[in-house]
Amino acid sequence: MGGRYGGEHGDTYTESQVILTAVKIIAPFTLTYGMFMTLHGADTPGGSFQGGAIIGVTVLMLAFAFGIEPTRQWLKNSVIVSMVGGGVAIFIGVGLATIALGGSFLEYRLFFTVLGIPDGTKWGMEAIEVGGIALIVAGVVITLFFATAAGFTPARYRSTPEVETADDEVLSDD
Amino acid sequence: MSLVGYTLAIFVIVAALATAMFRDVLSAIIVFGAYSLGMAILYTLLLAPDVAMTEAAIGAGVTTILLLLTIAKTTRPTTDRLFESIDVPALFVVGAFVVVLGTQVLPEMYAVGDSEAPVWSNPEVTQAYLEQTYEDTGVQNAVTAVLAAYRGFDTFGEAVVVFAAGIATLLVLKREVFA
Amino acid sequence: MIELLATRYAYALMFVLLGIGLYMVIASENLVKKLIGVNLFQTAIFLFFVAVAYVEVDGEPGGSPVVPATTEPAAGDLILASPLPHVIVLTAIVVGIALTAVGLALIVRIHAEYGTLREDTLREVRADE
Amino acid sequence: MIPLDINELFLVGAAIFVVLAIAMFYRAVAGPTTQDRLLAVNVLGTNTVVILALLAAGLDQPWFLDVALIYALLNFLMAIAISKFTVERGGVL
Repeated sequence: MGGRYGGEHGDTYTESQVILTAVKIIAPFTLTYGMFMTLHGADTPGGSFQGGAIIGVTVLMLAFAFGIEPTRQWLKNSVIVSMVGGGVAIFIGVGLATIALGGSFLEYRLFFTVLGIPDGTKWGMEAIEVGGIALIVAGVVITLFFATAAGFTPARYRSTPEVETADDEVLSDD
Repeated sequence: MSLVGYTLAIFVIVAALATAMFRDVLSAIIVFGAYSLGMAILYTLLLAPDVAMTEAAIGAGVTTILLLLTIAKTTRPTTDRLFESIDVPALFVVGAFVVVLGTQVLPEMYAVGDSEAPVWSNPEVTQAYLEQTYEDTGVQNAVTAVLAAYRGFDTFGEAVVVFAAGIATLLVLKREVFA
Repeated sequence: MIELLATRYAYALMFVLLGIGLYMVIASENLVKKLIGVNLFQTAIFLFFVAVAYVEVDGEPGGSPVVPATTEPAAGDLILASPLPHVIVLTAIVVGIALTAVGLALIVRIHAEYGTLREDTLREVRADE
Repeated sequence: MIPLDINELFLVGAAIFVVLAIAMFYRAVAGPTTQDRLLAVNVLGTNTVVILALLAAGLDQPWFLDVALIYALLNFLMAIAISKFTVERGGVL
């Protein structure tokens, strides 16, 4: 079966000094630019979709340089899942909070009129942008990458049932 | 506008044709990356910075990588012919489609950038957003304002769709985690 | 005819790209290339939306949809591109990549089950079962 | 057609770079090996950055540079992805 189905059957990663060095230099800039774009999307072109995508792409870049398997272990599954799930939860939370304050879904100005937060509209939008969309997009980009990289292991190539149960134990640890 | 726009249109068409005609999938993916580059300049030229940025990050970066990963996971048929042979019935159907659109629909459209076009001149759509954005939300980028405030519910649905797509990918690959 | 193409070049380009994308979806034997065709079709639609939003006055392009920070309601004479189609395209691009990823996962699955990505071979294999 | 305005000169320069991009595309199509194609697309990416910078100057829209910046950063990613793939089939894994 070789290295054809999934990383567990053989990693074809080859280390390259050039790519490693270049990524070490470029990745901080990419991450910074992604975060700048996310946080600064209110007043200049750009926003959370772009920023989230660039943050996600940074992780892809690291994965190419250091190998996908090590990156996946470094960035734990729970981190990615909480990014995506947390983003959706924040989005729903802000929306329901405005309903609880007596308005309609995402009626931000209630943060000012009811709670008295100055610039409540802007803070509400920033919460959605940074806490919601950027996290979701970054998390989903990483998820799709890792899922596609892991590929599909057909049942006939899956090893004996012991490995299956071992997998399950690892899962329950997470 | 005009000179750059027309040459860019030629570039985009050439890139798209090359993508369609390459027999080798890897070459098609590489050329599709070039097509995406041209498309992003075109979006920038048409005053859509947010769209161009997203296309740059997603079209050129993520799509190419996902396609490459897929052919690494499956197979890349080797071939000695450079281009595909032309499928005449498909060409006929597509040609009819394009000719009908070009002769029947194109003359009915407003000119590109015409400020009389309804999307721009209608006072209840674009003008309202542009006039009220800063007053209502306190942000300067009208796209962000529409995205997060005026059409927030829409964006919420979209976010959930993306979330669901991530789950669907894991389900199709029968994986509970990514490893 | 020339005048029509000159003023509506973005729409003409969109129709040509729609045609090429459709051709790829119909004629390509390889499933990955079909999916690239779907992507190409998508970008043509995005081009349509962006071209609709574009605005110019006397051949001078307007601005990107970033309104200056003034509370003065002087927006009547702002010549800016319409933000609404941009938002629609923005979300559509991200949904598009998610769609592509699901399609690619299905392709990986099909290859694992049938060992081929060619449409004609796939049809034969399915007919034999 | 002699451009008198400096902005017009920038725009004509951008158009020339697009024409050069089409010329470079010949290598992407004809290039016998994948490496040729990869290199052609990489040059196209750099070309894109230059075109966007010229357009930013010519049309007086400084935010074009933001898009150019993203391309400068992400073009590299595309290049390493494809090159790692060609070094060894599935080498991206």
